[in-house]
Amino acid sequence: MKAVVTVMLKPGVLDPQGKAIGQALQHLGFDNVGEVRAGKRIELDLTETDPARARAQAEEMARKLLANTVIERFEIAVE
Amino acid sequence: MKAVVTVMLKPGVLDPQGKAIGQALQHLGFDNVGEVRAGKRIELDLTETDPARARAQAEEMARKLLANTVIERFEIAVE
Amino acid sequence: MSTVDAALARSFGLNDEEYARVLAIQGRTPTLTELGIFSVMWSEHCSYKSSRIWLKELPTEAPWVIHGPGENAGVVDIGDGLAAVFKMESHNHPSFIEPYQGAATGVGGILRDVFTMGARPVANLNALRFGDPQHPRTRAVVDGVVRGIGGYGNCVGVPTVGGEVNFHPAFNGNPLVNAMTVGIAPKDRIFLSAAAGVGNPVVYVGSKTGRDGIHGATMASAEFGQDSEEKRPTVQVGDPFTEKLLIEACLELMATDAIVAIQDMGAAGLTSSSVEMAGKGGVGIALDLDAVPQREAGMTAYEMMLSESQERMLIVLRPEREAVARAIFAKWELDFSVIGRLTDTGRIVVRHQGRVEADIALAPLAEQAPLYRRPTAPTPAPPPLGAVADPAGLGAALRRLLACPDLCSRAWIYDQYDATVGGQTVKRPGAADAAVVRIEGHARALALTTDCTPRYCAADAEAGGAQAVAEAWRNLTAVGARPLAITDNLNFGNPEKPAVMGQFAAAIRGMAAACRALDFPVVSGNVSLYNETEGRAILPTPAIGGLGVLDDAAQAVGIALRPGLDLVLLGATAGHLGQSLWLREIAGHEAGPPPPVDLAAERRTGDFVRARILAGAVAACHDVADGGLLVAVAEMALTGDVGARLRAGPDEVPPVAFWFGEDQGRYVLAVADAPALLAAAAAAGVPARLLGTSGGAGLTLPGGETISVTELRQAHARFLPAWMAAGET
Amino acid sequence: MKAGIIIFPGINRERDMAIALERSLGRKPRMIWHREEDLGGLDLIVIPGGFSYGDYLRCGAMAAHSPVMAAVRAHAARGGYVLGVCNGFQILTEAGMLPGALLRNASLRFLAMDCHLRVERADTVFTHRYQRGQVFRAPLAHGDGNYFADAATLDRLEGEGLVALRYATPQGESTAAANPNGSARNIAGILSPDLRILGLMPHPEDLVDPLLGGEDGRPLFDGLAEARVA
Ligand SMILES: Nc1ncnc2c1ncn2[C@@H]1O[C@H](COP(=O)(O)OP(=O)(O)O)[C@@H](O)[C@H]1O
Ligand SMILES: [Mg+2]
Repeated sequence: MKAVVTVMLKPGVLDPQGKAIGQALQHLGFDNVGEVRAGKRIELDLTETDPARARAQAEEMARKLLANTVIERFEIAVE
Repeated sequence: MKAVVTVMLKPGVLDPQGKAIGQALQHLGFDNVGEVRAGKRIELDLTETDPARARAQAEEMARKLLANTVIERFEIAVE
Repeated sequence: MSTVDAALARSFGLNDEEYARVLAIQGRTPTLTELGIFSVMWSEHCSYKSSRIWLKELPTEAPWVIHGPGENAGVVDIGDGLAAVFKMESHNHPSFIEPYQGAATGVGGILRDVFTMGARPVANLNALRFGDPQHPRTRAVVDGVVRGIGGYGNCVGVPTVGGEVNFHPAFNGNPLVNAMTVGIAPKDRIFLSAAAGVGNPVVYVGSKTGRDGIHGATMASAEFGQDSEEKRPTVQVGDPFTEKLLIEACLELMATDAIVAIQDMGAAGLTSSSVEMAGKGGVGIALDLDAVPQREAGMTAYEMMLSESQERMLIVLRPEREAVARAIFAKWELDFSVIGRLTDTGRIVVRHQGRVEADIALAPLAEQAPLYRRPTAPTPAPPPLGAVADPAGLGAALRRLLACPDLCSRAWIYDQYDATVGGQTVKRPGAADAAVVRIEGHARALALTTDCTPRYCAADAEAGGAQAVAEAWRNLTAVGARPLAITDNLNFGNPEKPAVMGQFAAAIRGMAAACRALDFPVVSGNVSLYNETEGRAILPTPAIGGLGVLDDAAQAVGIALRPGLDLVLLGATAGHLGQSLWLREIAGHEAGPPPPVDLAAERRTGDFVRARILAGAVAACHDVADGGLLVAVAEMALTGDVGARLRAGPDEVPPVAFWFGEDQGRYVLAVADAPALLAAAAAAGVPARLLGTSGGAGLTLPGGETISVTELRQAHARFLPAWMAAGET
Repeated sequence: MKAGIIIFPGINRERDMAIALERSLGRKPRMIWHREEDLGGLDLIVIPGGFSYGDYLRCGAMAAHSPVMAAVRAHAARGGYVLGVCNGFQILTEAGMLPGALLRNASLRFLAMDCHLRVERADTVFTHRYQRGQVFRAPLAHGDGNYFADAATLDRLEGEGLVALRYATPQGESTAAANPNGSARNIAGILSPDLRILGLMPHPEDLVDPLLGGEDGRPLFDGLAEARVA
């Protein structure tokens, strides 16, 4: 199975990268852009075939390593 | 509307980040992890209300700035 | 499978005559893999077919040279039983396509050339030429290249200590990224690439092989079906973390007696490394590609042989040491695989999935490689520069010159490079004419610089070639170092154009003369041709990387002025304004001949300056280069954060020519005892002139105008951050 | 005092640190490969700078989960000293041994330059050779040195006096202009509640030799040399 872990900064944590992208887009003339947030997407190939178990494993990986919960939150999707 | 741009390395392009994450997961004892790919997720708040137009705008932004199309490909989702 | 014929060969870059030679050597139609091997080995990049004839004219020997050109890097004896190993290499084209990765992998490649010889890399430098700042693409190229160099060098933990940057419209479509690495090894522990010992295992270590950077010609061949998108030759992505592990693992292995020969996989990866190792050793080599660590499924022999995946090395081991070597690479978590053996056949035989994919005799592959004496045409000498009016006066011109892209502060760039990692950097970027890096555990230090003035070379390639070598020698001398040797990176346009080949030959002539006069041989280098876009060539740029040594790092001097000193100019000033930055930036034209280089005077003045520095009589020293004398003094004032009061120049030289002329072979020294210096200079036959005295918070020009150091700093610091910020936000 | 330096794959300032420690402590530190688990007999454990595991996921994240970190925790629990510099600081926060996190520099660029640090507390084993309020210079070299913690954590750090070092002007003012990377409240280094763990971004170990530009970093190591071992 494939699990996708999306990691974004928590609300309240300053996101300089998102801000810089927003400014650069404005500069390029995209003036209908509001807030921009930048995060990470990690795709995992798992040998697990059961979706629930795959999700649980990905969640454990995210909690242990892929996200730093002091500053980040994560979401899991299993495909 | 919100547009989400997902940027991943093109197939065949070395992904040192994904490789290192995969190895780290193995070290943590997650031995059912195969390939790992790392990419970016960029969330854009757009003032546009028409989904098709929002998508077109996000696509232009991705092509012009958000993705480096020499080595990366991108996908757009509009919510 | 596409048909191998002359047309396919052409698309691989082999002309019909070269292909005919392939047929004769093979005695049959080559396989696709064989054609690939011939085409890369006979490419300009690997065979130096247009440049080899001329490179022979460069002097390469001196008593302190241990290995000159021909090895992965040059090796010189620096005393204390140590050797310095160094080389410079270009990554111009990749850096234009993908600035970050192009520059990053350029740094990675040159590092491997150095540690493959057993040296721990201790310093990186980079010589960069960018297009016009007004050109729409320049900013992104600068941003990506600087980030890429920093991203790789900072991560591997090798300090980036110096370099140079120019801007010129001739580089709009073709920037130059020349990276230099310097390493240190015990002089009796240098590792070479000549393979030996029939039966010895050939080992692949490092990263896995992917389809990175495979010959673009593949795309044109009909071989790939619908999935050609998937197999498209890809940009190489650098992995500095793996490189760092590779450095440590190789150095650990080199401390044992396991290695017979070792070679990095650079351009043309497995092909050039295996062919060169076996060829140099006069043995044969048999490779089994099934054993090659692969990143992607379904790779063909052709792809594996031509892949330019980064962070890989090829090693011939003593068979009884295989286990020792394997354990070291396991510790560093790097791939390690025996992919072949040395044979006594004198051939390279490549097997894949039970089939022989290539079988080529090595001797003719090397000996019958094409070699061209391409036609040359001289570039007409520029007419002498007539009288030029001074539209600005000294003060205004100084302010504008210090602020211009070619002279402004480079801090925005080098502040992104870790210059101190290693804990040995005595003179960081901006502090001295050459970077000074002490050798761990020794008093001894290396002095390092890169130099070239492309606009001089464009006006007169011979004078420009000599000037580049002389300036490198001068920059080393200005810190008190004994110049030992150079590496070069010859960046030119299309060699098939006689005018370009004429520039190339002339630049070599000039370089050779300077190397000889200054006892400053070439020990390594790189040639980068075809630097053109839309038929327009870059400015000829023979970049020089110079290396010198100081017996005691404590003797190094920098350019920072201190108060209460006399400023003395050494070397003759005729007031040469041709091709000067003043002429371009203030008078508004690029014209005239470049300043001539008087090699005998260069040597006399430099040897004198070095002796004074080593005698402890010099507080600061700066060579006079781009922008001329007043710019040199202003740079000393800026670095030391102290002003100076200057006296008028000689009556026979007009003030702008005296203060902004770019006459060569000159230094400004700050000393406590000017009379002693002037007397010694007179005795040595070195022209010397008292310029003024340091002190105060401003620079007082001969006419009486005072510009505060603060104002000079604002002018000097502004351009790069402001220009880059304008693109960011 | 017996010191050891932990080497994770990708660490690159271990030699700088060893030089600085040897200069002050008079003996070579033990170099500890990350697979070792016995840190017995050491008084001070240093995690130096570099790019452990390439810092490819988050700086310090992968090293923080390495087995040797359990031994570092045990060492700290026993009352041993721990110094984390740059990547070492990032590893300590990722491991939860110090609070907060280090985000990308506000400029989004790697920065390598000298900064000035104001000593906020001079009664710790790391800083007692400086005076409170003293300013010293140190090189920094990082892409992710922007110290972040939520307001409550910051208030607690301040309230308990656990901010060790702040970015400041040479005159000692902690202004925005003196803050190179956007760190919250100009924080450059923090302490654990028992004052035995110090994490900081800049590199005092690269300024312990007049020939290399000064000895501003030396008091930190001299101070450690004098420390009484628990
Ligand atoms: N690309 C670069 N990388 C690192 N340092 C650089 C680079 N370009 C310039 N520098 C440093 O900036 C300082 C000033 O550069 P430059 O004006 O070109 O020196 P010079 O006049 O001696 O040739 C030198 O210390 C040089 O090494
Ligand atoms: Mg110079």
